[in-house]
Amino acid sequence: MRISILLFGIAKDIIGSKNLEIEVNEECRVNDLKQEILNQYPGFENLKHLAIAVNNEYARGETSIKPSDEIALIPPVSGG
Amino acid sequence: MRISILLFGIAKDIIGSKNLEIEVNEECRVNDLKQEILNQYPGFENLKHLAIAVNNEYARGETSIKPSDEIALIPPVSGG
Amino acid sequence: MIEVTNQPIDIMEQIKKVESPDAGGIDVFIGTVRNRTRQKNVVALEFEAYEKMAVSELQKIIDTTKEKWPVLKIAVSHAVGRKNIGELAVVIAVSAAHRDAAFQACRYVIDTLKQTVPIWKKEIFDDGEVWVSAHP
Amino acid sequence: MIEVTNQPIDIMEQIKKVESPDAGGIDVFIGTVRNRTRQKNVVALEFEAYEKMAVSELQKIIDTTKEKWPVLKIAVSHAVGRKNIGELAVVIAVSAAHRDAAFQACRYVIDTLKQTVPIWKKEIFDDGEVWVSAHP
Repeated sequence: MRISILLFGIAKDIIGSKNLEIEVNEECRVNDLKQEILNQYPGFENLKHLAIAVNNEYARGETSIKPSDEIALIPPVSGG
Repeated sequence: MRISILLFGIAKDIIGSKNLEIEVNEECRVNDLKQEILNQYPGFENLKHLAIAVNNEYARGETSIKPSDEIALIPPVSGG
Repeated sequence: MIEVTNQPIDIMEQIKKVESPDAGGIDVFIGTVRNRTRQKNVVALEFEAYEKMAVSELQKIIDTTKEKWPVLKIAVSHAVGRKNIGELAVVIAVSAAHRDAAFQACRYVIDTLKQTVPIWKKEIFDDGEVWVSAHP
Repeated sequence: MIEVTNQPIDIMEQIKKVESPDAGGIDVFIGTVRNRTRQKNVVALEFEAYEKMAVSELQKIIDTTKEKWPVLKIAVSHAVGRKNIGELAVVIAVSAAHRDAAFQACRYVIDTLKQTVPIWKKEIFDDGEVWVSAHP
């Protein structure tokens, strides 16, 4: 299935776009998605850490993903 | 010698005036003055504590007092 | 009581949001853009937010803070966009009956905001730019 | 940077006094008149100060605070006279490069002010008045 991912901060710079479209297996969990992104974009390996948000919440690795979910990459935050 | 003392807060209420004129011995220290005030105005015995300022500084008991000093009674403070 | 805004933050507006006749103290934290960081001159900061999630994470922080301390009201305003030296990045205002709760809660909000709220800060120098905290 | 005033305190004026391009954070404490104390309804507070000594004691607190924490600027404004519910009793603003120093220093200033600065507060109730902290 095809997943659309929102990008912010350095994630946007690494991929060079505000959105990423990525093809994953039907039974895709957050950890699988993260691994697929790291495989395709090794630049993320250099980050301190990388979280994934599903529907505006930090998601655990075992969370299942549906194409209708709003998914975002959350590189290390630095507000304030 | 005659000493003039500035009064604030509850000290003003106890004595009923913004100033107190009091007669003390020539060799008067802060502790002597405080004792004289407590003798004449037993209302002060009920306070949590009573400090004396000499020339805008908290004074120690052994500090000598001159008539030209600016002296004030400092009942428990409660600013803020 | 939460705002993520590309307009200049109005400090008094945030303070007025938390005023209360029950309040004995209000603690306000104001984050301002500093001219130096790690021995380098900063020209400006650029803030980017995942706004919907930033608002919901801020709401979680406010809820947790109110469970932890007896506070009355909490207001948070965070800037997005380019901010020059001296401009405001964030304002947090907390009112409480007693000052201890106001201080502790305000400190907790800013500390937790920096850890969990999806907002990113790019430092702009004369000779380049850096996303803060991105790399180890 | 010290003021003991019978005029309404202007919060923004105090904050502007401590702004600095070197500041990353400003902590502001605002003491407001609360409607209740020890289960009684307060109508107003009346503040009285030994002004010259209050200013010099505040200056000592500011000097000590600057020795203890790396802060940039400190402003203190304390009200005298009658203040109604919600009005301002005191505003303390502290700027620092980093927020930890700003929070700790601001807290220290208000805590020490309450212990040493010759200012007295009378609580005015419907049925009487009390000088706060006077008695054990």
